[in-house]
Amino acid sequence: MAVVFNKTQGLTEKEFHYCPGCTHGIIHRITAEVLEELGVLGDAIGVAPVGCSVLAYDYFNCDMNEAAHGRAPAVATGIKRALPDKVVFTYQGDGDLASIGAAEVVHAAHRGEKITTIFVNNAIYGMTGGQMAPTTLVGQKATTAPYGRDESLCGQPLKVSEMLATINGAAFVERVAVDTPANIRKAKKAIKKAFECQLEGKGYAIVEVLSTCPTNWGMTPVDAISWLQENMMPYYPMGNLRNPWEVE
Amino acid sequence: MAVVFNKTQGLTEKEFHYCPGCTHGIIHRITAEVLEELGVLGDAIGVAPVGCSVLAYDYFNCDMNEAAHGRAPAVATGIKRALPDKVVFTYQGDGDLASIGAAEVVHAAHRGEKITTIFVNNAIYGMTGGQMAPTTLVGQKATTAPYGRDESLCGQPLKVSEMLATINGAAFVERVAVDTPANIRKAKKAIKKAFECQLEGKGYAIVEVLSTCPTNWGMTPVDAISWLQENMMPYYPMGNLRNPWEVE
Amino acid sequence: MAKVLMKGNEAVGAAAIKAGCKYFFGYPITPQNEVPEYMSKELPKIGGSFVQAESEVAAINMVYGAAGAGVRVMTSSSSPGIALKQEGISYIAGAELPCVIVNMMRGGPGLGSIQSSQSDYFQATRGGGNGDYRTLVYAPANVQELVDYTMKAFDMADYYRNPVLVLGDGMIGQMMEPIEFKETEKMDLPEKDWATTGTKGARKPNIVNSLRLQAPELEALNQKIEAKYMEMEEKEVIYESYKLEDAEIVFVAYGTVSRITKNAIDLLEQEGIKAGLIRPITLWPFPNKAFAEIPATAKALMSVEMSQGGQMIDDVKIANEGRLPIGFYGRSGGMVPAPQAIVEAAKELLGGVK
Amino acid sequence: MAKVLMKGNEAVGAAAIKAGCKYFFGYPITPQNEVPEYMSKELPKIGGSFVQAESEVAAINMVYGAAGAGVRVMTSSSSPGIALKQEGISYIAGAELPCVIVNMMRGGPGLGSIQSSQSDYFQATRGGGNGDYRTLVYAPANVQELVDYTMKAFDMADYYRNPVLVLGDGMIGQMMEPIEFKETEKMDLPEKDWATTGTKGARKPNIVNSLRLQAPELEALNQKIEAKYMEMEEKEVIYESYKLEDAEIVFVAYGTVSRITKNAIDLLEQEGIKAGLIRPITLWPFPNKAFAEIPATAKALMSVEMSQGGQMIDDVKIANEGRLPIGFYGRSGGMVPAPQAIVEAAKELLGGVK
Amino acid sequence: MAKAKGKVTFDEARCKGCGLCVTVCPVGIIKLDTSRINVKGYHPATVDEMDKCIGCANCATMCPDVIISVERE
Amino acid sequence: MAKAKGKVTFDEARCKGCGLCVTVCPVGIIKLDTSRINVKGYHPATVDEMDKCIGCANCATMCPDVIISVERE
Amino acid sequence: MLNEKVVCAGFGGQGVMSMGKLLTYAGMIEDKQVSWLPSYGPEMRGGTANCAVMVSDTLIGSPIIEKDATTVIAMNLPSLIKFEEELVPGGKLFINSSLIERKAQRDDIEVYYVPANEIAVSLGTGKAANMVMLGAYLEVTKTVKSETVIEAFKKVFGPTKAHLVPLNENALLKGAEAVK
Amino acid sequence: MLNEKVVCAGFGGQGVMSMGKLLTYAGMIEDKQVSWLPSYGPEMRGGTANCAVMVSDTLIGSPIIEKDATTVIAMNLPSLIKFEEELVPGGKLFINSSLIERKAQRDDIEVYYVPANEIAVSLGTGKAANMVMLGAYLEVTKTVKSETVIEAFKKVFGPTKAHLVPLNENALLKGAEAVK
Ligand SMILES: Cc1ncc(C[n+]2csc(CCOP(=O)(O)OP(=O)(O)O)c2C)c(N)n1
Ligand SMILES: Cc1ncc(C[n+]2csc(CCOP(=O)(O)OP(=O)(O)O)c2C)c(N)n1
Ligand code: SF4
Ligand code: SF4
Ligand code: SF4
Ligand code: SF4
Ligand code: SF4
Ligand code: SF4
Ligand SMILES: [Mg+2]
Ligand SMILES: [Mg+2]
Repeated sequence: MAVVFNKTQGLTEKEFHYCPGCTHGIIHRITAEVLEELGVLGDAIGVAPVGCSVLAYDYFNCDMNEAAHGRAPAVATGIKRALPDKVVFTYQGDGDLASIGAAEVVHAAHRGEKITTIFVNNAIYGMTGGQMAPTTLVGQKATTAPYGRDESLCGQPLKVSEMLATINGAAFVERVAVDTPANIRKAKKAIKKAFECQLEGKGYAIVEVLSTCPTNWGMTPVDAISWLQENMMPYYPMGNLRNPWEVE
Repeated sequence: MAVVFNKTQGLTEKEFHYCPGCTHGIIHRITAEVLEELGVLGDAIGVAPVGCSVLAYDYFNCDMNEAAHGRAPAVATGIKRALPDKVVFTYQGDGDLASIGAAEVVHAAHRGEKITTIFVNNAIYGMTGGQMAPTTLVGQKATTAPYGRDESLCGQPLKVSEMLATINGAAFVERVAVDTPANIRKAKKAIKKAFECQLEGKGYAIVEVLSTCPTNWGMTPVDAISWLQENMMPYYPMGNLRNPWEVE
Repeated sequence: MAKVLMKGNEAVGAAAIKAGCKYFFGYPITPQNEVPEYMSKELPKIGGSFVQAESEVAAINMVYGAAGAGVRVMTSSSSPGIALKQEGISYIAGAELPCVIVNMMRGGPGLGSIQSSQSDYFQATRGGGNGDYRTLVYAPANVQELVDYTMKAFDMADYYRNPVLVLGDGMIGQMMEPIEFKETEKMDLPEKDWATTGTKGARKPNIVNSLRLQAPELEALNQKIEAKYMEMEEKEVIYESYKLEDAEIVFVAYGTVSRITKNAIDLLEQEGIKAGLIRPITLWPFPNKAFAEIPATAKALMSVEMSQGGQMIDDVKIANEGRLPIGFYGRSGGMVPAPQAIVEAAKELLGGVK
Repeated sequence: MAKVLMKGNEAVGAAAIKAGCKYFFGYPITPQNEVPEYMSKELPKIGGSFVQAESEVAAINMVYGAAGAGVRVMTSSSSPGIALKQEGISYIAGAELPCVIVNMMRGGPGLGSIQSSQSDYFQATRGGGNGDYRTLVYAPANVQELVDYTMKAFDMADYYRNPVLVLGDGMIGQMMEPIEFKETEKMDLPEKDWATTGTKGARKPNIVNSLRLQAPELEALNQKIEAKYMEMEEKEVIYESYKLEDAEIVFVAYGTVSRITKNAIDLLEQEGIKAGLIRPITLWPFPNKAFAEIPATAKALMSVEMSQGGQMIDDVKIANEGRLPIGFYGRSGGMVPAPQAIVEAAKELLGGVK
Repeated sequence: MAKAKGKVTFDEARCKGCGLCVTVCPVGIIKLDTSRINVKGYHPATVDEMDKCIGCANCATMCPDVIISVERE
Repeated sequence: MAKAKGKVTFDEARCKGCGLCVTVCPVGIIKLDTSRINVKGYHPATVDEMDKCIGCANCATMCPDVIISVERE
Repeated sequence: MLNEKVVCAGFGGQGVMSMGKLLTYAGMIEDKQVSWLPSYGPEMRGGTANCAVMVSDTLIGSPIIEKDATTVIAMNLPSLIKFEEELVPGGKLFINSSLIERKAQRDDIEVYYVPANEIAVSLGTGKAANMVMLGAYLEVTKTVKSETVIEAFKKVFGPTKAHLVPLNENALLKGAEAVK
Repeated sequence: MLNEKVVCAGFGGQGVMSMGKLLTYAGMIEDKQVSWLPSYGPEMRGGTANCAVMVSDTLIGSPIIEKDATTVIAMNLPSLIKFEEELVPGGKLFINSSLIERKAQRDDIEVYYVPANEIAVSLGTGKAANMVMLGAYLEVTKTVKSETVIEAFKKVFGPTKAHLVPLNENALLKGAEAVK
């Protein structure tokens, strides 16, 4: 029998602290596999956010920085400018990237910073206990939207990928989901391209990953996947929004 | 003889401190005229930025707040939430709005905050002496881009209106210029619509005004207008990008 | 009114609403999340407005806007979030706007931990923002005081047109205690005729602003606000003393640590050692005058803080004016001093000075 | 090397480059714009990188990233911009990263003015960020010192793995004086084996981080960094004294104000009044020991600052330990004290204590 | 067409019993073993009829805790 | 068609001599008066042949300092 | 003189927090000095939960329990291991023997074994195990009356949970019986 | 003993800043203690500019001039009005009489009227008015040698401006002659 699936060298031996069924784990794995497959683990420097994935620095088997909340793209910029030959990536949640860190991600894209961002959109603030995120759906309840997100007060959820895709320095923008094995494989391909974009010096690359937070959504992991499919995926369409190779 | 043009009541008697030929003055005037024409001067509360127009609070003949650099949309949010019946607007430069204040403007738009923004894009930091702005054109010299803006290091200029137009809460988005009397009249119409958008509670409204900075561009006012036409207008196309009435 | 059992963080919200605050702008951060959560639930019911800002920076600037519009407004956060608000707080002080800011401190520096700490004393009392400004700082030691001083903070903010800080920590934010919303006397407060509420064509425009391009004008502003600070130093100092009479050792501690220190004092008493406490309730203005009450029996002072090396100890040194030796006992990073450890530290200090 | 005439702000940049700094992240703000402008011109020539960040917040976090990557890196700003960097500075201290931060102070609070001021003393010496951390703070009084201490700052930052602040003001940033780039001794500095430069598969991953979820671990971190601060207090204090022998009045002043105070001392001398000066060059650690040198002839101390009411005066009080009466003379908001005014203030104080 | 033959191994002590693997197995052979609780306090995932496994690795692809290895003939 | 007759008035003391009005006058009658310097230190804009003015208000629309008033018959 | 310092500890979901809250609330109703302090763990998921409850006739100093618990209620094994040592000599330890097989290690304390889950299941729902334990605790310590706890329950949970009152009364009763 | 405190003031564009810089630079070349401090106005446009230059044999304390200028060079009327009163008794006031019609008000100072713009225009460009004034100043005060100023000019402006050296030499000379 041949091994067809084994844990990647891109991850350390540490057990994830995530809740049962939390898709952060899947996204960690595919990102780590990409780093391993591209042979860049020894050159990779990751930036962890503040959010449930704050401990990502313990899980990725490469050099890691833990950034202030929302500032991972700025931290990554500092690293990449200092070490332009290294492979620099940020891993960020939707509170981190789309809310407090909106300016930093817009400007990393604007400068065409040669870094890669894995953007985990789970439509909620996981770590702090389920507060509303810019990506929380209209009507979705959150601890700071106890009556459900009210469009007239909070607007409609922010489509980060669409927004960033208007910026020329954002060479690669794609939205994926990790709801099924097939989509997980697609997500991994997108992440690989996002790193190749960096390796080829094309500019900023970001992959938005539609993700679940069973705990704060108040659902079983399995129900959370269905909720993702039925509610998030229609609002946040999957697909590539920018691609440096098509243009050529 | 009938008076066909007289100074609006929307402006105070204070002389502008702007450099000769600086288009901030034109934009002040048309904004003030709109406030007067809509009969909302007594209900208007403006928010001045940090930038050459920091003293806007001395010029508009209505209640004014002076915000921290980049935070005018947040300040305006605070005012509008406290006094929802008032007419709240921000007046901001491109350093203020597009650079340090990127998160605040994105999120005012995202929440669909019922405020109006006059965004003066002069492709430079005027007040501090001509540093590069996110809107500075590729190749354009600035005191912090002494060799001209280098796309490979700083990316291409940010198209703020296009970016904000991806956000549903941004009900009205239009880019105008103040290079000719005809365009100035168009700009005024756009500004009027942007306030009507607020008065009708449609959401966030922003008008990007292509503007000059003769002093820091190192040109006469007349040459600056030509430079605006020849260099900025091709990169930043004029036109409406979002309009709440069309949709209906 | 009857007593109710409430979590500190929720009690802050309830007290604010009781004090007439209908506007709250905040951003989530542990251990104060129940404040915004409570406000998001309650404010819509009373026609107020809760906005989860995109960041702490935005939140404090929304506060600036709402305060400028003349309403009672509050924000809350915890240590790193308060660090981000420093520029905004400086602006609010400079523009002479009233508002209430709550900091439920956690361990630092940086991201630190989410456990209780008192390591933002400097930030609170000296201001991490730029310029010569101060904020009145209340340091409640229990949930009832948290309620009382939150309510008082709104009056003081309006009276002085200055931001007022309520400085708690994770422990007081998270704990439940019975509280009562006392009917307080209405303070005679000046009208907010400076607020930007629209001229209605009936008056000259109001301007909310901290810019003074001409240095002499800025100096004049500084003199004006300094006069307020001097008035606060004169009138607003609040402190408690505990078993100060014939104390051999006098502790200085504030907030939750003062409670633990009281336990230590009782333990020392059991061992026959007389110990007392000065508890600053206003951290700024600091109760220098309390130190005049220290009895001649006192041989030493000891600052007890949840801080590495101490921060309030600077104010203790200033107030002490070189009279008594000063010791320090502290734990940091979210560790909480145990009464027994304070007892040991006190005995060691006394041993050294005896 | 020959002397050159340089503006303070440009000299900072030149000194940094001389010290091996090839990375600068900043954001424009008067009166320090010549620093980023100089760096934008010079760094590309030496294969370094200048980034005009989108904000001060981004700039300090870029510094965090570059410092974590093991390179020498600097940022500069002025008062409100430095206020915005407080969270980032706290993170840098917590993650034990070396970097140099320049503050050319201007008048506050809020937007204030763009004229010289010293009203960020508290922010610099106590930290406006959260948690128990300190930054070494150099306060040069002329452009040559600005150069020397900027260069030294890089060594100290690397040695202690801690941010180092160079605290100037608009005046020193804007003025030109002759300077010399002295060849300094190379300090023996530890290797940056903690930096995140890519493992190359040859070592375990390095982690740059200030989070310690478990309170005991965070306390351990705090103890570790406190040990560094104690070492700094021991070894890094720098100050100058001027005409201290048999002084009746001892001024305490730093930075540009110390120069003006020296003029005042000379004027007083002409009037037959003996005055001296303690000039802290490191503001933190503060030169407490300098106060031991104060002669018995001294009748009073006077803190002279560009600040409303004084900030350094707190440290003067602590250092003085109640021995001498302490006076204050200050101007604020961009106003600069005149020598003659200092003279008058000194005479008045002496009159009062005689 | 003869189906491929596969084999899966769970690092059971690290299983969090989330059940995601259960839903994606095309042959429906994965169950949460409600009769047992692992050291983490969860009912671990388990396979009874391993011979039905086709080694598609769907389960491993979906497992957030990366505790499944898959082999195939 | 008889052209409209207009009249412009400059608040001369506030003129900054930027010349923008000069460029937009359709009948080309505005000049900067280089023979004079106003209190602000600039050569102020001026019109010699006022009768040619058509009162189109282009100049006033363009003037950044809002110092031009226009009348028309 | 009453000076109870109680640790309630267990898995998240076992209702240890509300057990503590009800005790605290009841203390308040009976005009005693009370405080309730949760352990709010690091911003992470899962694990155990506990709270410290003070019920006292005199003013409460520190709300923290540090080696001076008068009572520990351990709903699961990790809690027992962690908190047994927090008891003062003579303190009371309540062990949920349904889930904890181990015995207490100390002999200077009073130990009560209560098969709380079993009793609760016998009442219809395992969820009432916390109330069973509370009943046992009250029977031994008489800190507050069990009627007051029911009053507190009504106040805290309101009319929507009124139908659960009989169940909870029963649970308190059965818990009390288990240690009689 | 040399202790010059010079204010150079005028419109932006009149070259008062570089006049001050050249004097400062020349002082440095001659191994004197020097400093140069610009007024950097509020973040606003236009208006007047000035700088304070110190050239001294001893260490310079404050780089600021406050009522203790030894010399004021006023290139325009506002500057004259503002800075005349900054002079110490016996101080020297250089007035650009091409643009300033007013006379000095004080009689306890030495006043020199130099038609700097006219002289400069006669040399081919009004832009050299600042160098004419500097020449006059040096002739009177001998603070530094005019050759050193030319040396400084070469160092500061480099080879690209080398063609302007003769013009500037001439301007210094003519300025000197105007006050001889
Ligand atoms: C300056 C600052 N503000 C707020 C916080 C508190 N905080 C920690 S994580 C977080 C939100 C995380 O949400 P998200 O980015 O969506 O990540 P998730 O946990 O959902 O993966 C917040 C607000 C902080 N640590 N620092
Ligand atoms: C926090 C902070 N950072 C920086 C500054 C300095 N500053 C003042 S205005 C300005 C830029 C203004 O440029 P822009 O917004 O484009 O306005 P303009 O002057 O071009 O109209 C900057 C960076 C400041 N005052 N506060
Ligand atoms: S709280 Fe949500 S995002 Fe965080 S670990 Fe749990 S499930 Fe995942
Ligand atoms: S600097 Fe530029 S933007 Fe500012 S007033 Fe002058 S011309 Fe206008
Ligand atoms: S490998 Fe495929 S068939 Fe086998 S257990 Fe996993 S999902 Fe089922
Ligand atoms: S997906 Fe993984 S963690 Fe979840 S039940 Fe299956 S094996 Fe266990
Ligand atoms: S109104 Fe028209 S025609 Fe008359 S001066 Fe102005 S631009 Fe010329
Ligand atoms: S546009 Fe206005 S300011 Fe400019 S020259 Fe004409 S009148 Fe004068
Ligand atoms: Mg999230
Ligand atoms: Mg601009």
